[in-house]
Amino acid sequence: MIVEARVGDRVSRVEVRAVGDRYLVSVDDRTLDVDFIDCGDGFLSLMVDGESHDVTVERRSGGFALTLRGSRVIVDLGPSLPAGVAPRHGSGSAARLVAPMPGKIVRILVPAGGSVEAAQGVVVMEAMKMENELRAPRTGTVREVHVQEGQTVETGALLVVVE
Amino acid sequence: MIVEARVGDRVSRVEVRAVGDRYLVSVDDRTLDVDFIDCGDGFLSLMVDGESHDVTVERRSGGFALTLRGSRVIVDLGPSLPAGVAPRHGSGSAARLVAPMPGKIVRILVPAGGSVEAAQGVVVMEAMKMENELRAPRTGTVREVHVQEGQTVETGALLVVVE
Amino acid sequence: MSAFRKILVANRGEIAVRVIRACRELGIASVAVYSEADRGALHVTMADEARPIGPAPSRESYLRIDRILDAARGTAAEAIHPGYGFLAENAAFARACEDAGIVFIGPRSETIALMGEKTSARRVAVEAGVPVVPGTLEPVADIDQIHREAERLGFPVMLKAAVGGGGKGMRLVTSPSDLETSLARARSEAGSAFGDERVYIEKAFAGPHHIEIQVLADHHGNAVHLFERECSVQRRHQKVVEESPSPFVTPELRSLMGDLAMALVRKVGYRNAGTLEFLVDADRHPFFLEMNTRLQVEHPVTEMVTGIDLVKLQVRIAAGERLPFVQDDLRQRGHAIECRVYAEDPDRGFLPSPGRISAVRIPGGPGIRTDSGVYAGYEIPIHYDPLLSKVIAHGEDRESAMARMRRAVAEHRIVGVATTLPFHERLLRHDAFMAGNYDTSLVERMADDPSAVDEPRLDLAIAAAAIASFRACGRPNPKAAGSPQSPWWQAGVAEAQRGRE
Amino acid sequence: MSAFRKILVANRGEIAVRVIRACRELGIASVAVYSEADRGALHVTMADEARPIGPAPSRESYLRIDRILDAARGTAAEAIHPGYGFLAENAAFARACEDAGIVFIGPRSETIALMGEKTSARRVAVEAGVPVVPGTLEPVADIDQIHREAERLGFPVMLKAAVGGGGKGMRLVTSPSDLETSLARARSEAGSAFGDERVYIEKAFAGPHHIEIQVLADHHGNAVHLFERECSVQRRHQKVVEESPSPFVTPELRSLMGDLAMALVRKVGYRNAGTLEFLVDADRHPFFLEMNTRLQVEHPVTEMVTGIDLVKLQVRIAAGERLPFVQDDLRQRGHAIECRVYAEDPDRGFLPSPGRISAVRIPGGPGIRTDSGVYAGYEIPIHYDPLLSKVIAHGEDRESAMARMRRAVAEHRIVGVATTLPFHERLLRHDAFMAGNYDTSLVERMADDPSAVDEPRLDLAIAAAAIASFRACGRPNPKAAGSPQSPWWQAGVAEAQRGRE
Repeated sequence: MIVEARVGDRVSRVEVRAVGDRYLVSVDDRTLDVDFIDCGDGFLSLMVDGESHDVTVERRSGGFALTLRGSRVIVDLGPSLPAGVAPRHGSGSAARLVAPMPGKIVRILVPAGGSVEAAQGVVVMEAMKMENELRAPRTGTVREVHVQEGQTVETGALLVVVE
Repeated sequence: MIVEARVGDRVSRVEVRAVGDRYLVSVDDRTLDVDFIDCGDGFLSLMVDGESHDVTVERRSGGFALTLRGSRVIVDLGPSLPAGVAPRHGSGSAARLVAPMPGKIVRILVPAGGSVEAAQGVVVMEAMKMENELRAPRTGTVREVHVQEGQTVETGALLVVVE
Repeated sequence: MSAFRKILVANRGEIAVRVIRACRELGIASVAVYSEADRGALHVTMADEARPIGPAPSRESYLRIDRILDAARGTAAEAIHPGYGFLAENAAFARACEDAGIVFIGPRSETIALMGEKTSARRVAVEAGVPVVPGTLEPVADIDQIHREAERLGFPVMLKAAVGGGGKGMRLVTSPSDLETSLARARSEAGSAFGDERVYIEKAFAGPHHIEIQVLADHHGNAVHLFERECSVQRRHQKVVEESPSPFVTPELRSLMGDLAMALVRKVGYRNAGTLEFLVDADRHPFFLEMNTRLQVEHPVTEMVTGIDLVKLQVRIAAGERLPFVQDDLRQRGHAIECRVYAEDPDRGFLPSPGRISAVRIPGGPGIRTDSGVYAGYEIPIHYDPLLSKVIAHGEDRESAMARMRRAVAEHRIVGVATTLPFHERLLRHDAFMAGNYDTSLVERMADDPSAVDEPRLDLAIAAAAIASFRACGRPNPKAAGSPQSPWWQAGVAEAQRGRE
Repeated sequence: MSAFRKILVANRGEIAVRVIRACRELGIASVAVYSEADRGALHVTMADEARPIGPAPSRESYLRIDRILDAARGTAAEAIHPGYGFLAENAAFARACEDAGIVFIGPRSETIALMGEKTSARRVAVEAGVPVVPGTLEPVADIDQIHREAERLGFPVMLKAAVGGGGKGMRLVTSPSDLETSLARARSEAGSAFGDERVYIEKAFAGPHHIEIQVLADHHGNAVHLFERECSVQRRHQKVVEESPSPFVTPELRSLMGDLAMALVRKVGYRNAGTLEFLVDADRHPFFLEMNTRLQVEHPVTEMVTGIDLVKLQVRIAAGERLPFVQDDLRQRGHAIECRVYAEDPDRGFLPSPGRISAVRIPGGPGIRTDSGVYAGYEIPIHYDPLLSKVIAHGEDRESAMARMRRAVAEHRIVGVATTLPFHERLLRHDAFMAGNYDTSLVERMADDPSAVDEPRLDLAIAAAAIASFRACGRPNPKAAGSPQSPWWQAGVAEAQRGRE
């Protein structure tokens, strides 16, 4: 199996092969020989070169969220690309701000057409008794605003597109 | 649904009816109005007359094993019997001693034809680094011995029948 | 008055569980109350009895004084423990309990009213000779007045809800142009959280320490303090890690703050458990900030260093018992640290992260206590505070408590939602925290420093995800991945692509 | 000698997890070893590194000195912690470590040999002026000699394995006619558990107390004792509940036992952690029973009352450090109780109950520590000791520790196998235990008293089972139950009927 894995900005080509009861996993140019067992309930045990790693895994849209000792990593997986084709992301494309949780839109801080810096507050949403400022995913111009003040939204609802 | 429930020596006629999002459960002549939810992973929450009970449940052959706060109860369920028909158990029938765990038969203490008191040791089985005396389920005569010393058995294997 | 036979717990989540545990240890029956969103909550399943009190929104359930009193009367509960938040500092609720002949486990309603309104608390502190943070001694509403006060104090200033706590309705204002927006925001948050939009203004110190003193007082005039808790690790003006002793507090400052706390406790005739919050500047001058007339989230830190069960003592004090010790009996033994585990994503500015918890692993072993309100299979409601669990580590000294907390944070797993655990991991390895040399600006400074997971660990995570995906596809044939026979995989791919449009 | 960088843990289960936790807190890397049955065991997943050491049976893995030393050399581990059981009191293993230049975290191999063979330990105790239980000072094999010794001591007598511990290879003999059978049984169990069939004979006291003293000694001649643990709650001569302080021990007896322990420690030049076990008769006369030259299962009881981390100190002592305190620095603070949760069915004479644990809920809140070796989804191997977890409760006094333990036992749930939790629940409400007035005959006396669950709770259990079954059938039509469409139900019925033939 060959897939493309994405963690933040990093994109890797990953190949998995089952060899006996182990897995050979190539992540870019590094190959890991993994003794892998599923302990149940999302808990995995991976042994690589005698090092023991307890990892939890949960499916999410696009891939998996994993916890390692003290860290959490989101790994998105997609089909692998032919050699030479650049991954489909980067600074030229549009970025979508979606609701990270269900809640109520309290204020829209930047209207359509306004320009924003990356991480600048764009929408204020109330959820879990707290007003939360949702931040622009990138620097650019607010192209679309899909919600109104006072509106209730579900997780994943498209709020704003920044281009 | 009408079933027969057995806990140790006690046999009860049980009827369950779903009424809205609650259950009316008659256990013999007592009726419980149960607000029941399944919290997942075998954990149940039952509310009866405003009293809250957290119960765990696991299937086992013949019924369920439950834990309440600090106790464990085995409830066997079977089809209900027509009124007037006595439950099929009692002192007249044969009792089977089965292996409660996988292990090795170390010694047979009472040979076929020997008489035993209830709770007298009949078979010694080694499991989990410990020699365990398995006891006669009732007073009577050892009718059949199905294992030999040195033999390895699995959970549930029939060892001895006492009649 | 003899001990109670039954106590109603007017709260939810980990603190309701904490109170139910204390009741059980005292041999007192407990009654939980729950909203429609909380039928499956841990406090409901653990209590002896439970009563529904309305729909999910707090205003229609956990803030409904009438329904809670009905539940208490209906179950013949003799006392009510309010926990923290919700009605814990609501004088009207305490008065309604008093009127109904039900013991409110806390101070008298007049004391709550006096200390609960922050500006009257500031006035009485001044009268008791306790220094307060410079600012108004009355709420302010008029924007012109706010501008004048802010100019007088000098920017930055804090706008604060006159009632309530927990960092809600609190805004730092750094320039005059932000005053009006921040005022609106603070008022709206305060109104939504506490049903009272009044705010007042205080001077904001640059990087102060937030240090508090725990007190206990009985109905017979006996009062003690149980030393300090250092609460300077905050995000959104809300504590996320606390410790005792404070690495910043000298024996002289500890003694001074204890004396100030006792002066105010005596001045107001305080009863039951309470906490005096202070800002302490870089020169170790304490300024009274406010008094919380209830149990704090972080009370276990004090329980671990003093060996005293604060909740059991709250109950015993409310039942009329005398404090079983005097000030000289109390010692801080070793060191304790608490990490609050919230369903918040530290990599996204601590955004709430509700969802279903599919699995939990609780840390154990020596010196570790966990107060959790969740379980595997629990769906975190979106209506309430996202606190999931608290881990408290105790050790013979700060070094050993930190080492224990580091391992506990690595052991603690909550699968299904983002939590603050990775933040705690980083904090516990942060130079300033490890040196005990930090103030309230620490979390903000950490935000500039991105949470890097090292490359080998990233490779490992990628390998784990890839193997999980490979196994989910159900066959070792590489071509099968992404085929129409594996719908979740397909869905994942489609979603991933959509995300990159 | 400086601190270690890496330690191999030559054990499994909760004690391996305990040692790994200590290593992590000390900043030392840990290496787990595992048999083929243990790839998914908690100690393997929690360690930093792990090495397979052979097939499931202990003799082919956890008792294989060669493979464990290979694993230590292969991972460049500088020290080995043996835990308890397996090779922990095997002098040949300690010597092999010494020869390989790997530090054995425990006493010198000569001390293990001397104290590990119980009759030589009895001889040296006599030399040190410590009273011993009457009996032979040498192993006995000849049945005639055993008859003579038994007659001399008077029945009942105990036959005991000369090496090993944990209640294995131990038989109470009440009449001459049972001597030969019991001897065979004791020798076979001892041979199977410890690879050494030798036994000796001791006078058996009627209902004695089993009380032990924890000691610590460094390589520089410093030694302390950490007071007593009351271990009289035993089934099969194996402890199941321990507490400290002992409600039976007076200050005078505590001081006497501490002095006796120190006399023996000095006599043998003991190093590291160890425990002296005593029988104490009804007149409070202590008789030395044996010395365990390793960590005990119940060490957390002492950790909770003294505030000292015994495992970290074992490591530091092995690294050559001096004890950081003297006897006068040590105090028993409050009271601690430990309940050992075994996969055993207390309603069936504590028969082992292996199986898959489908879900776990760990108790929390104040004063509760849990040392667990299992998790939801774990399959308990049939090859090893069935200890699953230990719950330790600490409180300001015995009353409060018992109250905490009672609630913790009710909170702790292990779904999928029978456990000793219901036994602990009964014990904690048993008059004799509650009064602190019990000896080693308590568990046997409890067995006469059947574990009755009251009728309302039985009705509730029946209702829960019936609703679960109703819901599993998937429809509210009463006629559907037992229909061919619900195979598990059918299977259950068939089984139930078979059981009643």
